[in-house]
Amino acid sequence: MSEDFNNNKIIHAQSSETIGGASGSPDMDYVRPAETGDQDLYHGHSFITKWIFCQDAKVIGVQYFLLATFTGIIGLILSWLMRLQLGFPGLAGFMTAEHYYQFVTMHGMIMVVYFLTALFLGGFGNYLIPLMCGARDMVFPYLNMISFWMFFIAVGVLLASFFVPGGPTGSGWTLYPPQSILEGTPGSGWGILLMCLSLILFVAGFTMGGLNYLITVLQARTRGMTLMRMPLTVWGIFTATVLAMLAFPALLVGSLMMSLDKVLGTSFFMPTILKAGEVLEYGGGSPILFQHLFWFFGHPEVYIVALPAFGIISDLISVHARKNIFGYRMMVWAIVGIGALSFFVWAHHMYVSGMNPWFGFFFATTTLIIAVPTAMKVYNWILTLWRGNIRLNTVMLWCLGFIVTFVNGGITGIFLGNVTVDVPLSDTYFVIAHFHMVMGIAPLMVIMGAVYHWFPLVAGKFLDEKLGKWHFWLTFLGAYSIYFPMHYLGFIGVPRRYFEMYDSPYVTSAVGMNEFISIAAFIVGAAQFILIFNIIKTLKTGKPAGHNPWKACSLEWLTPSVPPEHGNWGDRLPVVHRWAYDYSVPGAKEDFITQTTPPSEVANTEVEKT
Amino acid sequence: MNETNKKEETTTHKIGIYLWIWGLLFVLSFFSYMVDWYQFQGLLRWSLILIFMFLKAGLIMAFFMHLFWERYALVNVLLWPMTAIACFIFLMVAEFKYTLFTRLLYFFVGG
Amino acid sequence: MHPGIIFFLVILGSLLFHIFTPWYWTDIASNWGSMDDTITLTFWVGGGVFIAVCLFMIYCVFKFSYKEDRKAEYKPEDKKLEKILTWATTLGVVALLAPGLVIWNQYVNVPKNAIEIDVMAWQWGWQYRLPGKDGKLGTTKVININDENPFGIILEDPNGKDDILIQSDTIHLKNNKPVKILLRSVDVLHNWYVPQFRAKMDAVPGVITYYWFEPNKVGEYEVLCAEYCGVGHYAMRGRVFVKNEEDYAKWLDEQETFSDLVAKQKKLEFNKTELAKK
Amino acid sequence: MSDPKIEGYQFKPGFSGMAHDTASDQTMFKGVHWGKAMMWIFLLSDTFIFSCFLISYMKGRGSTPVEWPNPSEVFGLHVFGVDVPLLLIAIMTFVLITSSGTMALAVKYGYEKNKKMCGWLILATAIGGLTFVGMQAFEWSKLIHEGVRPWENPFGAPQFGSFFFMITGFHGTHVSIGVIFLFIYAYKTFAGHYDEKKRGWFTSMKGDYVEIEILGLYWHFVDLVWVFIFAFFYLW
Repeated sequence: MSEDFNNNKIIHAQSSETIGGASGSPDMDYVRPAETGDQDLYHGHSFITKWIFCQDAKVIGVQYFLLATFTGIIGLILSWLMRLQLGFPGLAGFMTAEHYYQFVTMHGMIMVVYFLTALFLGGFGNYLIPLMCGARDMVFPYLNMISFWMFFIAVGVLLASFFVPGGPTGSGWTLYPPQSILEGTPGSGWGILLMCLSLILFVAGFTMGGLNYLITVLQARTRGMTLMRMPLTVWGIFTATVLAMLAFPALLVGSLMMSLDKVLGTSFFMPTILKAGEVLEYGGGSPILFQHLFWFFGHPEVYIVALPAFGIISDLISVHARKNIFGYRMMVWAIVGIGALSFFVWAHHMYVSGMNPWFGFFFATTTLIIAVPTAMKVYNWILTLWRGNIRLNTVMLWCLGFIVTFVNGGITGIFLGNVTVDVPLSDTYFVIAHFHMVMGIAPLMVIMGAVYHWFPLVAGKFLDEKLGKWHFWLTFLGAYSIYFPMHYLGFIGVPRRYFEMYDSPYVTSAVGMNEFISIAAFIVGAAQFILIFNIIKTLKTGKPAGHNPWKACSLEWLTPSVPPEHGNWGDRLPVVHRWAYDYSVPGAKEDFITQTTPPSEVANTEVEKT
Repeated sequence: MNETNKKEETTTHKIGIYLWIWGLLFVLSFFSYMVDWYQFQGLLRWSLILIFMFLKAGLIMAFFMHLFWERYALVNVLLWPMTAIACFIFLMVAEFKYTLFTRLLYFFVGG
Repeated sequence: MHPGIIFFLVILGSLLFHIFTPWYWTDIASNWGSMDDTITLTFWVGGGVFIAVCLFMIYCVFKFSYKEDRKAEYKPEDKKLEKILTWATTLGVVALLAPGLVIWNQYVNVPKNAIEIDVMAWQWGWQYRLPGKDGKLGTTKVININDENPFGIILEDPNGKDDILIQSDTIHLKNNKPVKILLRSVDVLHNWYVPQFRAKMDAVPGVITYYWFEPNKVGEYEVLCAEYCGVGHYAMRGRVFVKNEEDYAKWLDEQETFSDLVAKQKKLEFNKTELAKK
Repeated sequence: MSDPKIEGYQFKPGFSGMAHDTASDQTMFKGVHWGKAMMWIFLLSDTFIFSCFLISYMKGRGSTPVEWPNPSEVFGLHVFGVDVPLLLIAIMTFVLITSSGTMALAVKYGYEKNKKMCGWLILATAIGGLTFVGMQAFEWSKLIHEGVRPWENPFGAPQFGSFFFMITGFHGTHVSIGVIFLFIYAYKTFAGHYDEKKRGWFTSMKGDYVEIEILGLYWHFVDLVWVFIFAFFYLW
C-alpha cells in the first residue's frame, strides 16, 4: 500500500536562491519555511478510485458540480410547469392544485439547497480552495469523498419523494408546520418525511465537506499565503462555509422535530387543531418556533449563496478589467461583516408571522445595517471597472449582468427589510421577484461567468465565445423581463403561491403580464441548454487554452500542468509573495504580476506591499 | 493527517492540575445538586444554577479541553459565535413570554 | 451592437416601465397611507441608487473597454472615497429606516377606541365575531367548537353571551372607525389580507395575533388569504363591506348573538322532541 | 497546549498575538493539528445543534399554559423508604464527570507516550460512558413505565415527554458514539498503532497520539452538554 502515497518530504527552509529569485537581495524574497511536512495523499489507481470514489478535491468538485446541475435542471423543469399553469391556466390538463404546490416546493428547495449551495460550496469550493490556497488537496480527502456521497444519497432521497404515495411535499419550501404535516397539503405523509430525511442527510454530508473547506483555508495554506493575500473567491466561500456550519444545525433541529411531530405524534410545533370537525391528538406546541428555527438557518442560507458569488465576481471583474479589485480590505471586511450580521436578522422574514411585534424594531434595524457593507461591495465592483482596461468578453458580460440584477434585487431587499414597507408587500409577488433577482438570477450570472472563466482550467479548452454571448443575452434579458415586471404584480397585491388568480377585479389585469412572464421563462430556461451544447462542442473541438490564458495572478492558474493533476503542484509547493490582484502595475513588463513572483524580480516597479 | 513533527516538543501538564479540576467539578456538581435538595426558589435558584453551570462548563473547557493553554486565535474563533446563540436565547425569551401572554389573555382571561 | 447600449436600454426600459405601468397600487382605503409614503420614499432613494450605479457602470464599459496600448490605473485603495461612500450610504439607510420604525410603532399600538373583531380562519374559509353591547369578546377554545358553538366560546364566560356571530365570509365595517383584527386559526397558518387596506398579519393556530386599521372609503373589498395554507389556499377568499354609520347599524341589528343561537338551537331541539312525541 | 516552536516564527502573547497569528501565512492556529482544529470546529457546529434543542425546549416550556411537571419529583428515586430527589441524575452526573477526568488523564499520558496508562484510562472512560448509557436506559424505562411518552405525559404538559426523550436521546446518541470510538481507540492504543504510526482502516492516514486528544475533546464536549442539560432540564 505504501506506493499509493507520497513519500513524506519535508519542505525544508529554502534560502532565497532556491526559491527562484536569481537577482536581488535574499532578505527581500525571504519567506518563512514550511511549518509542517508535505501532505500525505492517496493516489487512486483504478477507474473507481480515480473517478468515482475519488479523494481528489478537484474531481469531487466536478462531481458536485454535475450532480447539482442535474438537480438544478429538474428544478428548472418544475419552474416551467409552474409558469405554464400561471401564464396559461388549463393548458396543461394534468396540472392540479396539488401538483402545482408540489412543484413550487420542490423547485424552491432544490434551487436553494441542492443547486446553489451545493454548487457554490461543494463545486467551486472543492475545486478552487486547495488551488487558490496553494494546498495539495483538501486536508481530509477521505471525509471529502464521503461528503459528496452523502450529498448523492440526499439527492436520491429527495428525488425518491416524487415516486412515493402522495408524492413530494407541497408545503412550500419553508415547510411551515402545521400545514406541512397535516392532511390538506399534498405530500403530508411520505413526502415531508423524505424531505426532512434528505435535509438531515444533506446537512450531515455538508458538515463533512465544510470542515474540510474551513481547515484547508485556516491551516493548510502555502508558504507566504496570508489570509489577506487570499483571492476574494476563497474569502467568500470560506465565510459562507462558516455560516453554513453554524446555520445548518437549526435546520437539522427543525427537520428532526418536525419528523417527530409527524411520526411519533409529539407536539413541538403543533397546537390544538380542529380538522374536519375533529380535534387532533396534538396540543400546546408553537408553529412560530419552527419559523424561528427555519429562518435562523434560512437567512444565513441566503448569504451562503450570496457570499461565494460576491467573492467569485470580484475575481472575475478584477481579472477581466485588468485592474486590482478596488478596496480589497474593505471587501474582505464587508464579507466577514455581512456574514456575522446575518445571524442577527433572521426574523425579518417573519414581520407578519404573528411573532412578538416588538421584534420588528430590532430586526428592521439590523437588516438595514447589512445594507451598508453590501452597498460598499457594489461600489467597489464598479470602481474596479473605473479606469480599468475592460475586456468585454463573455465572462465580463456575466459580471455586468450580475451587477445590474444584484443592485436591483438588493434595493428591493431594502423595501422588504424595512418593517413597515414589508407589511403590504410581504407574501406577494414582490417577494418572489425580489429573491429571484437577488439570489436566483444574480448568483446564476456568477455561476455562468465562473464556468466561462474557469472552464479553460478544468478542461484545458476555451468555451465558444459566440455561443456564450447568445447564452448571456438570452438569459440576462429574459430573466430581467421575468422579474422586473413581477415586482409590480406585488404592488397590486397579488399574493404568492396562488394556483389560479380567479377573478378578483384588480388581479385580472395581471393576466397579460403573467402570459408574458411565462413566455420569457420558457425562453430563459431553454437558453441554459446552450451552455450544455457549448460544453459538449468545446470538449470535442475547442481551442486549447494553455497555461494561464486570462493572464491572471492567482495561484490556480500557475499549476505545472493544465488541467492540474492530483496533488496540484508537482514536486514543489508554490511560494506566495503578494496578493492576487497585482494587475497593471506601473513599470512592470506585463499587465499582471503573478502571486509567486518574488519581489526581487519586480524591484523596479511601483508595486505596493501587500 | 499531516505530519506534525512539532508534537514531541509540546509539554504536558502536571497531573496535579487535572486532579484539582476533577475535584472541583465534583464539588460544583454537588453544590448544584444541593440547589435542588434545599429547594431554593426564584432568583436565588436561578442565579445559583447558572453560576455553577458556567463554572463547570468553564472548567471543563479551560482545562480538560486545554482551551486555557490554547492561543487566543482559537479561543476567540470558538467563543465569538456564541453571541449569535446569546441573541437567539434572548429573543426567544421575549418570544415565549409574548406567546404565553397572548394565550393567557385570550384563552383564559379574556381580552 | 456595443453591450453598453443594450444595458443602457435595459435601464431606460425599466424607468419607462415604472412611469407608464398600468400595474400599480390599488387605491388605498385605510389609514395606512403612510406605508405608501415610505414605499415611495424607498422607491426614490433606491431607484436613484440603482440608476446611478448602472449608468456609472455603463459609462465605464464605454470609456474603458480594452485597448492593447492602455494600462489600467493601479490604485489598491482610496481611504477617503471609501469613507465618504460609507457615510453617505449609512445616511441614506437611516433616512429609510427612521420613518419605517415610526410607522411600525403606530402599527403595533392599537388605538383605544378600536372595535375588536375576531376573525376565525380554517381550511378554507373565514367567519367573524363582534363584541356585543358590553364591547368585550368572550374567550374561546378550539376544543369547544362544534355545531352548536361554531366559535368555540367558553360557555362560562359572561362576556361571550352577547357576542355577535357572523357565520359567513362577509364582514361589514364602519367607515372611519378603527378596527382591531384579532386573528385566530383552528388548523394551519392563514393571513387575512385586503390589499386596499395594506395591512396584514398571519393567523396562527395556538395563539391570537392582531393588527389594526381604520377603513376610510365606503365600498366592497375582497379578502385574500396571504399565507400558504394547503391546496385550497388560492380559493380562500372573503368579502368586506365598508359602510357608513347608518347602514352599518342596520346591518348589525340583523345579526344574531351567541345567546340567540343557543336559544334557537334549544327551541329547535325542543321542537324535535315534541315532534317525536307526537 | 503551550506554544510549539516554529522556525522563523515569533510568538506574541494575548490579543496582539492573536492578530499576529491571524495575519501570518500557512496556519492561523499555530501548531494545532488539522484533526484537532477540525474537531473544534465540528464541536462548535454541534454546540449550535444542542443550543437549538435547548432553545426550542425553553420556548416550548415557557409558552405552554399547562403546568410543567416538577423534575425534582419526576426524576426522584425511592430508596430505603426515602424519596431522594434527582438521585439517579446525580449519580449519572458523577459517572460522566469521572469519565471526563479519566479521559483528561488519558490524553496526558498519550502525549507522554505512556501506552499502558493511556490505554487503561481510555478503557475506564469507555466503561464510564457505558454505565452512563445504561443508567439513562434505566431512567427512560422508568419514565415509560410511569406513562410518560413522547406524545403525552400524565404529570402535565405533553411537551415534557417530547423534549425529554428528544434531548436526552440526542445526547445519549452522542455518548454511545463516543463509547464505540473509545473502545476502538483503546484497542488501537494497546495494539501500538500510535507508536508505529499505523495507517487507519478507512482514511489510510497515519496514526498519532494527537488522535486521543481529538477524541478527548469530543468526550469532554459530551460532558459539557450534560452540564447544560442538567442545569436546564433537571434543575429548572
